[in-house]
Amino acid sequence: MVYELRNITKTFEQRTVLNLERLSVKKGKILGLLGPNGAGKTTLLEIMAFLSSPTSGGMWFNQQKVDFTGGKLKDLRRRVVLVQQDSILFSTSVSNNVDFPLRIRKAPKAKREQIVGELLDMVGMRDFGHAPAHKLSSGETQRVAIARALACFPEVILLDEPTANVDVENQIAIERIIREINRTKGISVVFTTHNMIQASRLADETVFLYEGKVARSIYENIFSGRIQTDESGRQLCVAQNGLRLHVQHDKSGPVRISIDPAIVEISRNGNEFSEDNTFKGRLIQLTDEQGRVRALVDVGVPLSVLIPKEVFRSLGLGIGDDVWLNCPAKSIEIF
Amino acid sequence: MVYELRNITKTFEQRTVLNLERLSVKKGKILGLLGPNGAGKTTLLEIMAFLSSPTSGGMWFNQQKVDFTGGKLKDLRRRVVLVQQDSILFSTSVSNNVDFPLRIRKAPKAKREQIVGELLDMVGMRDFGHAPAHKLSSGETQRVAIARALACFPEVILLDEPTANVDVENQIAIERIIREINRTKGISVVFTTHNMIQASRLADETVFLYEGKVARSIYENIFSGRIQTDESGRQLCVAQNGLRLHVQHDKSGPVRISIDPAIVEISRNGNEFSEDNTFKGRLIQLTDEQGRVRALVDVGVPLSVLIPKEVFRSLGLGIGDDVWLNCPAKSIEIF
Amino acid sequence: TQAGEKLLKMSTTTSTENSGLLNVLLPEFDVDTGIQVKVFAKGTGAAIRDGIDGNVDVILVHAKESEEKFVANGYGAYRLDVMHNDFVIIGPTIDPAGIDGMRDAAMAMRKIARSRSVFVSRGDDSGTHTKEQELWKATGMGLRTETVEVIKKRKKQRFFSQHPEEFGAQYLSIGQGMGKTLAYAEQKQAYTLADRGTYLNYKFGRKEGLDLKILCQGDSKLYNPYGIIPISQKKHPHVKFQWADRFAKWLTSQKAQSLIGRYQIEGQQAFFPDAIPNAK
Amino acid sequence: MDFLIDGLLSALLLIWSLDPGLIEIVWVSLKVSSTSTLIASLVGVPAGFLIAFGEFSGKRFVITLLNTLLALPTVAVGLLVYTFICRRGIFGGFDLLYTQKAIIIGQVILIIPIVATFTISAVSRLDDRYRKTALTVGANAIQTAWVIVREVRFGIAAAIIAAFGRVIAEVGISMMLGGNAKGFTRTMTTAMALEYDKGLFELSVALGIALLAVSFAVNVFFHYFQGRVRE
Amino acid sequence: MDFLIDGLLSALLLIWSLDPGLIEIVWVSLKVSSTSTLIASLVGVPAGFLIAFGEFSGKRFVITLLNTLLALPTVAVGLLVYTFICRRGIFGGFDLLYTQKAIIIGQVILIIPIVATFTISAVSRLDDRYRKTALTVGANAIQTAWVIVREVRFGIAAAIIAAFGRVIAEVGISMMLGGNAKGFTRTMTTAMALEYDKGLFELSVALGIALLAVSFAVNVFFHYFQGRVRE
Ligand SMILES: Nc1ncnc2c1ncn2[C@@H]1O[C@H](COP(=O)(O)OP(=O)(O)OP(=O)(O)O)[C@@H](O)[C@H]1O
Ligand SMILES: Nc1ncnc2c1ncn2[C@@H]1O[C@H](COP(=O)(O)OP(=O)(O)OP(=O)(O)O)[C@@H](O)[C@H]1O
Ligand SMILES: [Mg+2]
Ligand SMILES: [Mg+2]
Repeated sequence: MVYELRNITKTFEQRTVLNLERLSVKKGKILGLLGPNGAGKTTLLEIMAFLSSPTSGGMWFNQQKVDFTGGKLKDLRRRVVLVQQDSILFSTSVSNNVDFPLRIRKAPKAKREQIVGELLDMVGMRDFGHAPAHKLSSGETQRVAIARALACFPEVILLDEPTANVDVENQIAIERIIREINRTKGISVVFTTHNMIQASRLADETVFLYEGKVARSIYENIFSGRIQTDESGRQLCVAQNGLRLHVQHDKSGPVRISIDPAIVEISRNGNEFSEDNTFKGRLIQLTDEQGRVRALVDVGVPLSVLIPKEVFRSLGLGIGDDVWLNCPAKSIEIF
Repeated sequence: MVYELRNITKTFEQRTVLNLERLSVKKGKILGLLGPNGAGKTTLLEIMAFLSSPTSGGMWFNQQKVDFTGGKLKDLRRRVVLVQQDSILFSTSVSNNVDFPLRIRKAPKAKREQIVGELLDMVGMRDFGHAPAHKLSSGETQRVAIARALACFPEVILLDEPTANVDVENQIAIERIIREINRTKGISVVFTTHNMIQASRLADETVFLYEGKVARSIYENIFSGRIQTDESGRQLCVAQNGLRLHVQHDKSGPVRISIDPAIVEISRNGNEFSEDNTFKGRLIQLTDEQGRVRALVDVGVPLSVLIPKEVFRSLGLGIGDDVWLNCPAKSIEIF
Repeated sequence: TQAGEKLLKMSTTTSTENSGLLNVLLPEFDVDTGIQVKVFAKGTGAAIRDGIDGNVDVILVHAKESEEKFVANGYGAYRLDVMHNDFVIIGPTIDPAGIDGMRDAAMAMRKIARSRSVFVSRGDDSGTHTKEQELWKATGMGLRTETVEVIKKRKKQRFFSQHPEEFGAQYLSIGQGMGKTLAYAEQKQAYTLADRGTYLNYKFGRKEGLDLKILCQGDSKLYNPYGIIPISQKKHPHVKFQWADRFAKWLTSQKAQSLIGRYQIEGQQAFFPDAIPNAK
Repeated sequence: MDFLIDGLLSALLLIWSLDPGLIEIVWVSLKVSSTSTLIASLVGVPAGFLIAFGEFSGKRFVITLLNTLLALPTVAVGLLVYTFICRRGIFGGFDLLYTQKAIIIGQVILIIPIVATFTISAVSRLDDRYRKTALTVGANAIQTAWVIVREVRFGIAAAIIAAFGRVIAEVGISMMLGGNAKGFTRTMTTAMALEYDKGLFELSVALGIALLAVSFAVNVFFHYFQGRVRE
Repeated sequence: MDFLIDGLLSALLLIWSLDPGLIEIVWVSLKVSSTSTLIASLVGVPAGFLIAFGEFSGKRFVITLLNTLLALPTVAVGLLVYTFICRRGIFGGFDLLYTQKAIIIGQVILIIPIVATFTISAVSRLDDRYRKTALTVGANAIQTAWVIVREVRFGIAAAIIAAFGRVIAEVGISMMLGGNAKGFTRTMTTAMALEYDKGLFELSVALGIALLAVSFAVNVFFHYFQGRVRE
């Protein structure tokens, strides 16, 4: 384990935004962090980068307990690097930015030049070597920031939404770089993303963060809504997007729900299903996902369904087809 | 036409980053702007928001020529609002931020409060009304910035990567909001994105920007590479990701190429195709796209193919299947 | 400063330095003895204070009473009369108090006070201010005393200044040097007491001469004697008494005294030698 | 050493006895300094904005000039103003010389460069997106300036505090243009200079301590006020 | 009016004829002011950093105190230093009074608060991500500080320029601690004060103009230097 976190909390002015009972990152692996806005992803990464200290709890880095008050943080920081969400570059040239970690590590000059060149090539920014870094476009900035982080040759690299502003070609390139440094150099990686598919493509393990906690739930089919009681006295969750789901839960008022795509049932016609929580929609996307097929069904909102490959074959579903979905009670999680 | 741009250029210290022969935005429509990092999207939006002036060329707003030197920009700015890529909020409370456009438009107090509440609800940030805006997470910031822009009740709204840092639920919500204000209030929308699918889902028209120019090419299957001559003396483009394509072009050295997904041919076996530019791959995703199906094929890198629905049916392709792709010379664009 | 160079430190009053006399005397002294004199010009009080604190080797000031106290308290080794110049009462040409041509300074001051004319006082405990207060005393008018309380050596002490009660708001105490007092009096077209040297500089040394004139002069009460005091080595062992002593003796020598007597400001004799009164 | 302690004790005595002379000069000092700080801020802050955001040739020259004027000696300001308001000057008729107004005029000239320079430095370091955001949501020039002032309020406050500190501690201009007339234009600093000249160092120190106490009080008030504005 | 023009002409004459007296006092002024600015910067900038980034109780108090010290009157500084270095003072044996060193000591005390305050104001307005970025890529405390200095160099330059302007234009400390001894501690400002006292306004104005010219030259040099560093 590179990281072991126990009961880590972080409180900003009375509001606890992070409250992790337990979280660990395996050495040499890639961990994906998913979670809605404000879930505490950035806060967590800053703690893991030793840039801010938790309000309470303990963190172990390579089995060593981290002393956030002590002066040893500097040595730890040299082994871990964070690429921030809105990265900033120092107001000097692009190459100086990438050179900075090398310079402070006293690498020999000739080697530095070579490495800087290679790294800029890697992120497709070699032509910009002499450009003033603080005037780049957002995506360019993000890519240079990644090159700069790689120049640290760290044990762990933490990436906060690394491809958010990056163009398609470089999204692919950056994913490849992440995979490569992980495989060839054994660098452990933690990254955050809102792209579920990216996470499952890249990560060895995925953790879903919700309101500062690791949630059992899956980061899919999430809706805000409120629980009401319908005419017949049953509990009904009306999502903001119009979806109406019958639920069984003692909460009421505003909630968030998630629908587990692996439990949702899909069929060519609705007769098979009870009337409850059954929706008609159109199959708009199919994605191959190691042994399963992810089907995206537009039922007014896009709903994601995971289907074992054999089942999918047997259903004989084609893109654009009309289908029926049923969300059984146990597929619905309220939090 | 809300906007007509002719020969607009923008030069930063000798480098021309924008050079548009012609571009227009239709009234009441949604225009999607695609393009790699540094293409000039942000630069263009700032000009359209009257925040920076072009180095040369003319822009017409509602048939009126815009005088970028004059004092009339203020009135124009009141009719157009830009949500920046990394939006900033004023360092006051979240509601004050959303209230700001209303206050300077001298809306009555009671009405202001009501509108602020509604808009915060819309972006799911009502609970944060009293929170200090400059301490929000990136996604939260972006959503408040959109609410603040909507409070301007503009004729045109310009959105620079509006969903880049936003979580999945709110991505959907924001897309819905954009569609809604466009449909119900007739607000014209221009937005940038790197997400081709988002663009085609949302936009009435899509423009692809490349190196400051409107490119004929499509923002798909883009690779950087370099043109070499192979053993047999033919021109070969070796992409950075390993793809090798035969091309006919007088350029040499580093280039970018795009492969038009509508021209790429797909088949169940490779016999049909000539040996040139034929690749074997696995069908990993299918997406329904108004009359066509987009197939994503992993040939080492993901390649996108657009197939008319009837053709697709006749091929009987299923997700996870092995397929062959052929990229004819005319599908390859070098730029 | 180079090694072996002989440097003597002297504090004196601003008016002495401003008169330009030292520019004549000091180079001669250097020629005669090889001793250079470094001059610090300031208010009389501050100059004496420099002596008390042992910051300088010798002081040249014009406040006889304080000087004698200074010597009596052991700070000064001795005091020698060097020279005097004199004070003049000046005022606006229209002379509202009608003192033009008077000789008796006390009478003139009395008339100024009685006529409720504006009078500008330096009010800074300088020699000039001390002299002004002496003159007020000599008028025999009812005086108003202003007191400040200060803690000195952990004891409360009082300091006084006096001027005729009758003046009221017409008496302006400005607490500044002679030059500024002249400028102030000109602006207000007021009477004031000035030393002749500064007056001459302001009246004739500038393109636009001072718009005030001498109305009363020549009374022996208006004499302004300068004394030179080497600092005592008993209080301050580090002072260069030997050189200071030589300087004091030199200043009162025939040569220096005649230099003083010959010195002129704008064509008029400004100082009168006192050690050898008839030196020419 | 001695007279520092004596000075401190004298200061306590003065303050304790609410010496009317002291109260008067404190009042004159405060009145004059606040007025000149206020006027200089009303001129200097907008001027700083115009320079920072203006795009005109010679901008760098103007900034260098302002920086140069940070070295404006009080004697020079005094003489300059003197020329215009002395009896023979153009504005001699207004009888301004040796009044509090004269001090204020001089002090305003002295500190406008301070306020303007630090306003420029605060404002031009601010992320340009604040300006652009304000403009795009429809703010006019003044509203935009106000948004920016809010964002850099600590920098501008620092500029104003520095300017106030400069004038309340300033002696040359007060002396030359005010004339140090007791009961009219005597300020804490001119009184200090006077007592120093008299050799009454204890009293001078006492006044210095009183001055710092007053300045401290003003700053505490200002900080409290800033704190409130922040919310 | 007249003596302003006369002053200007005299200034040109003085400068043109390279008057050795003028050159000497300009040299003394420059030497003393640059030295004290340098020392104050070496102390004040790091102090500003420590205060801005330090997390200690009483931080607000320290800042308020520094703001108060912006109002430090020169007479008070003069007297304070005098106490220690006069013959009877603790450091009397070093014979510092009435030397250039004495002026420097006083001036350093005067401007440290200026440098520190404006460093704090510049540094604390900087986006915290610069600090975090430097730390995460492995910079130690000093390297991080250096990164921040680079980012706010214009703010710090403004602080230093203001401090330099303050001391080169300052007269009280130079007069009290230097003694205005011709050829030793006479500076441009004390010379101005002297000529003014003599009623030689033209000469005083001439010196004032010379002072501004010198300060302008220093600023131009500084700007040029900044411009080069920027690249
Ligand atoms: N300095 C701060 N003071 C107060 N609240 C803060 C501060 N920093 C973050 N927060 C709050 O803590 C919560 C978690 O923030 P964080 O930046 O970790 O979220 P995130 O998961 O990274 O979100 P996003 O996906 O939008 O980047 C948010 O609700 C945010 O408003
Ligand atoms: N102020 C500036 N000075 C110099 N170059 C600039 C400046 N602003 C932008 N550029 C350059 O102009 C080009 C276009 O920038 P722009 O921000 O418009 O790109 P973009 O299309 O928005 O890219 P992204 O997808 O990364 O946001 C970039 O290469 C950028 O480096
Ligand atoms: Mg985040
Ligand atoms: Mg952009």
